[in-house]
Amino acid sequence: MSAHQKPNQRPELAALDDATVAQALTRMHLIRKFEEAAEASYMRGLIHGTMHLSIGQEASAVGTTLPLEAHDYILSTHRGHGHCIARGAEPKLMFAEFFGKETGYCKGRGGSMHIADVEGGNLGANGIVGGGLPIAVGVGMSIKAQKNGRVCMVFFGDGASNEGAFHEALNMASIWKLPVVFVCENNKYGMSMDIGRAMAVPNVADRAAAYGMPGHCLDGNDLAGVAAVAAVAIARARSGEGPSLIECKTYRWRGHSKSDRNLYRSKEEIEEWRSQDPIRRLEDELKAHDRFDAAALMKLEEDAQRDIDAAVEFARACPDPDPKDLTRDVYAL
Amino acid sequence: MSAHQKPNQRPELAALDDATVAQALTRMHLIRKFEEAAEASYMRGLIHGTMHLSIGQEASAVGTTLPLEAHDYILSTHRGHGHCIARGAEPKLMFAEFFGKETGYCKGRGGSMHIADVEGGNLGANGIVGGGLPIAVGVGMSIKAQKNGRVCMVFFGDGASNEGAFHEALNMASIWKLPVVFVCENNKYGMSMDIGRAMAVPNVADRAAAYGMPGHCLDGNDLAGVAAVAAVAIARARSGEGPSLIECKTYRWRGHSKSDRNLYRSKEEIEEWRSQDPIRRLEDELKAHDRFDAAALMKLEEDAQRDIDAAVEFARACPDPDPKDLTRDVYAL
Amino acid sequence: MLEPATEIRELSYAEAVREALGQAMEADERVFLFGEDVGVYGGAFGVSGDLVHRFGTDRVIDTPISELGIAGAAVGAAITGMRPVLEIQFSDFVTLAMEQLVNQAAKIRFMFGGKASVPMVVRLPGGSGTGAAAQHSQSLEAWFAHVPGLKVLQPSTPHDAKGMLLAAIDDPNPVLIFEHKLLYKTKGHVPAEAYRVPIGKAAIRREGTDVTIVGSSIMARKAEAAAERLASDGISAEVIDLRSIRPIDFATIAESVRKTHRLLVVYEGVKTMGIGAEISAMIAESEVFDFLDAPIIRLGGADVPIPYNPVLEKAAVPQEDDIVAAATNLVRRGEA
Amino acid sequence: MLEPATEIRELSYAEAVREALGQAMEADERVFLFGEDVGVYGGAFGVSGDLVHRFGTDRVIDTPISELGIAGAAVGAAITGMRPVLEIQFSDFVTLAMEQLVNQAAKIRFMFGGKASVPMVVRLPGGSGTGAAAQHSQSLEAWFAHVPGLKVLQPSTPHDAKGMLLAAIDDPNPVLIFEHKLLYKTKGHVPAEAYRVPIGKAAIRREGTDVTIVGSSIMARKAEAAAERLASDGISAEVIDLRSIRPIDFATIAESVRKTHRLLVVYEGVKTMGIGAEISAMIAESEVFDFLDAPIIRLGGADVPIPYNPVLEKAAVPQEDDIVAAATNLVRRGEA
Ligand SMILES: Cc1ncc(C[n+]2csc(CCOP(=O)(O)OP(=O)(O)O)c2C)c(N)n1
Ligand SMILES: Cc1ncc(C[n+]2csc(CCOP(=O)(O)OP(=O)(O)O)c2C)c(N)n1
Ligand SMILES: [Mg+2]
Ligand SMILES: [Mg+2]
Repeated sequence: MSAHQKPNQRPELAALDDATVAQALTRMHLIRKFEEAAEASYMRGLIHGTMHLSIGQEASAVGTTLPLEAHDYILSTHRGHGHCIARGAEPKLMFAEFFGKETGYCKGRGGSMHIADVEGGNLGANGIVGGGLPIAVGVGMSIKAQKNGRVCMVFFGDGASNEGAFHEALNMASIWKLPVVFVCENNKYGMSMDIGRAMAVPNVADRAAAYGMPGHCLDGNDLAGVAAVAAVAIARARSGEGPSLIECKTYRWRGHSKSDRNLYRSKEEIEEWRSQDPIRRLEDELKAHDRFDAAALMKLEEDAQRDIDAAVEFARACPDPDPKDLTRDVYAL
Repeated sequence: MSAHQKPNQRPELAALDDATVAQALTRMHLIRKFEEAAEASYMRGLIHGTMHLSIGQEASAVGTTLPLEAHDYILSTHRGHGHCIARGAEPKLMFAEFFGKETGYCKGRGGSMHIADVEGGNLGANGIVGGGLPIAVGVGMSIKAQKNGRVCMVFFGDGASNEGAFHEALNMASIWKLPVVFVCENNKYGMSMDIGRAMAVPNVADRAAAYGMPGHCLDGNDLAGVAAVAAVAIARARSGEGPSLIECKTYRWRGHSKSDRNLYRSKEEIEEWRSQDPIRRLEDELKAHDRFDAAALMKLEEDAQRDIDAAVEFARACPDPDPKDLTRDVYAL
Repeated sequence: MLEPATEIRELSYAEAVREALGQAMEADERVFLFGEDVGVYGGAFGVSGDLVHRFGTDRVIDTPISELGIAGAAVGAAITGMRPVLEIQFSDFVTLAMEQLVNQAAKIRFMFGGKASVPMVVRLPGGSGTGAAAQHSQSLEAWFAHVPGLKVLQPSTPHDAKGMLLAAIDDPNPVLIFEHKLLYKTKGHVPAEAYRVPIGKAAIRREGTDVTIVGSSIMARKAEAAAERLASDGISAEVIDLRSIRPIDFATIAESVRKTHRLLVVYEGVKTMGIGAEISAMIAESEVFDFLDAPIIRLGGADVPIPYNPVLEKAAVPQEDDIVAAATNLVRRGEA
Repeated sequence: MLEPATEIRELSYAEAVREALGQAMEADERVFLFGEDVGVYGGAFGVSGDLVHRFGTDRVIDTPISELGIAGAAVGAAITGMRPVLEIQFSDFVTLAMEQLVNQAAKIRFMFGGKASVPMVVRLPGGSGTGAAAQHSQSLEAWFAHVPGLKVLQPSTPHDAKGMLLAAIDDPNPVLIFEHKLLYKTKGHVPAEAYRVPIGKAAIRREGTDVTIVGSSIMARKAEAAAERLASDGISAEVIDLRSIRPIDFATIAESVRKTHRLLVVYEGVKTMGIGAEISAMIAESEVFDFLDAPIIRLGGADVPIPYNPVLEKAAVPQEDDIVAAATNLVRRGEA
């Protein structure tokens, strides 16, 4: 019996072997530390634009992408750092992008809201709420035409589910049985708009029925639970049965962006959700089942912190773009 | 016991008194004759543009609007002649519009796809599929703000229900409990696209659940049945409980527009639906219950034909717009 | 602009817009404000501020993220007796609302033979300079200047931001107001009472004789600053703040060019097909053509999406130095 | 244009587009066509015709009525290795797809630092003259000429319709092709093989010395007819068919104006902020300015939504007579 099959564990957790869990936990730490460093960099004036932090949502980003294969695609959002790291991107190239450097993933042209790692299977964050949803349909059409067995996972928020793009995309993906997994990260708010004020059904997943596809409504702060459902949806997509809609209920600890004064939610609510920290929850469960001891867990976190610190240093030292290249890459030649 | 309460009638039919039934039947005839005359006028070269005929869909237009009050609003579609007549517009002014005359409802500027009778409560047909849906939300907001007790009924097709505008509009109407009735005339096709190919759920009404509103799926060729459900939805809207979605299953006997060669459907299918002629069905039921005799019914039809013939004559004789007025009414002053 | 002699107050551009909204809502119960996060959040740029507390959630309405839907809702409210003011959170998102603005709002009156009107206002924060990159920094106003049935404004001062918004709310037509994000914090004199600045009138910000510089939105401010520097180089520039790009105040520009014989147009939108093209073409096809002593120069945004990196971002749109250089070249041209 | 000497065949413009689509799909399995009713219906204007029978429903794909969605689908397919060709049934409906075309398709390559490309083609039937009124008759191409990252074409002959579509499908960038509905039935010589007409090159349709007439889309055809009439009045007009409005072939126009000293630009879109503004402005700011003997005249669509009534509809856009009159005025101006 190998470690991850120890008794009394939930099957969702037991399904993940130690190496997988360690990788997942590492990525969750990397996300958390990345966001914290991003925030600190902003305070220190290293970053010019705004940013949307995903602290508190790490289990959703990592859990959904965990069952993906290397050649699969993701499409991300304005709150996309987590997805990017979860998909395996290099934090140093992300920071370089964030600092607007020529070495960044997008050569400093895209910034926080547009980080893409096309080679790594991340077809890009998106500054337009819901903007990635119709694109996912086309990626699904490509996969189907090319019969390459891939899957496209597209992220969006609860707020995005009120965009017309959501409706059109889910409908098309469904009628054509495209290999797409729609992942709604429901963090309760679209900016200041409470989901209860923004839509008249309790769950975004309830809308799946309107497109004849499965809708899964999950505790988005439960890494193992998210991964288990994602695996089902990914398998369904890959086998040609069509798309699914997964809703991860989660919470962003920080404000929507730097301009947010949190006028629309209470301190208590924030505290309540902080107590459900997805990272601590996973660590506690692993300890409870004797899969990792405190020292091993500590080391994962420290390694992640070191990686992020190094990434920031790397990025700071990188060169800025040369203004004479202003119009480069507007067109492909 | 008055005539319309004769025994053995369905309650939906019994609920309509003779005057109401006669008016409804007259309007159905007017629609049918209007469309036939429109088609004939096109053949005779009197009409310059295209047109979308609603022959076969008369019960839906008349039934849904029957319970509306005089000050209520409708918003119509490219296939809108029926709604316009059902709402009580004058066929002669409609023909004048259709012939591009200065006396037309829109002074010849709008034509078939844009007939509006703002004073009569018809806020206009729309050349954009789904274009009226978001507008209905705003009309609902007006009604609510002005507390004038009105209702807005907005028509659209099965094809339109795949537009993002559908999603955004139904969601907003629902969260704000607006006095709107959404009427989908499902005639099985969006141009050549079979509804079964265009969406993955059997009924448009199934989508109502995604917005937390009632969805009614009806035989749209049954005047009395349509009117009964419309009355419920209108009452709900007027009382402040919010919007409803009504789906009238019906069929257009003619092609989508003049360019249609009917390559996407069979003769048999068309014949099958013609045999469910909503006008004959109502007439037969009225005769079966002794509410109108054949002569009375014949007279209603003949009167309608005479009105339409006179309307065409009137319109033909009207003056064209003066080209020097080309830019009039681009702006309100 | 004639201004009534009242208390001299300074407000920021954002405060001026808010004041106009408040005064319009106080004066006319048909007026309401809606858009994404305009309520308790106070607007993404803080423009609506406390209005929701003053007027309640029935008149300051947070909407779902549904740009097409909310634009259509404005149309529906307008044609049935209301005076909606819609905020599109960043002007870039108007790309989702084009159908309702262009096919419906702009055309309904005409298509209905004059039997309806669409008195709605859309406020659109636009422009670059905040490091928000290509999808949050565009200047798309030129598109709307191409659409008969719309009016399109670009106030550049707090004074005009207030007065033109009030005029727009009065106007029986759909009016789009592009507010530049970098202007929100700029300050200026704003009278307290509810005054109107007429739509379609440019403002001469500085008189001059050697060259006419027409600027729109924030570029009018930059042109003023540039003119100051040009003056010390001995060049007398007349600065016209366009303010309205549909309709365009051709008469004011033409009169100036008749005097200066030279025209420079400065705007932030992409140079190609930007508003400067229209102004240039209007002059080049008019009798003023014969007064021109030099080519008509346009300084517009580079033909590039707005880059994230701040150095590139600045390089992508005209700066004060560029205006000074272009005006100098234009004036010295004859002398070379 | 050099054309290989092949069999002289006449095809209609619609047939030429269809032939290009068929040849592209035969040559490259990454190419597919999709849009509303492009399958068994054969396209609203009959352009796709029998293609679905030749290539099957996996490569000629009917879509739901979801313009934003299908535009986004084109983007997604393009960035992952396909060569989608999307038909927007009437160009007016592109108002629903602006977000994907402008914020995504046009900017992805740049925003991603050159690490992706978006090789997609969008075909958009546009223009007035069919009695379809204000929401089905617009000429919106100028908007897209304002968007860096896009290319925008307006072929006016069957020959160019085929050759430019094939070139667009080869192009690694998003290319929009505006096809004028009234051109679909016009006939012309179309070589059978798969040839390319380069993007960004205008065509001189007729040489002349007195005035340069630049026309785009159907207006190039009308300008040719007008030039014929002008010739019999003793006026020698050079006619340039613009063909590509982003990029614009400035060199060809400039060279012509250097020779004729007079420029008339004719286009169907609304005059204000239409493509003629850009051409006028390009000339007016260049060294060619000094060669001009007369104002640059634009003949564009009236500033009005397209009316339904056929007489008004015609009056709303330039006609052959208007071109003759404008060119005559321009040439006679000096002589008056
Ligand atoms: C089309 C569009 N509308 C509005 C915005 C501004 N905006 C950015 S994020 C956001 C809230 C999005 O909410 P949600 O989809 O729930 O994602 P979250 O931010 O909660 O992750 C808004 C309104 C935008 N970027 N794009
Ligand atoms: C936005 C938009 N897309 C496409 C069209 C072209 N078009 C007009 S009607 C139609 C079919 C509409 O189908 P449906 O909504 O079912 O209405 P029906 O014609 O069946 O009454 C199409 C595709 C349009 N007018 N507007
Ligand atoms: Mg959210
Ligand atoms: Mg239909």
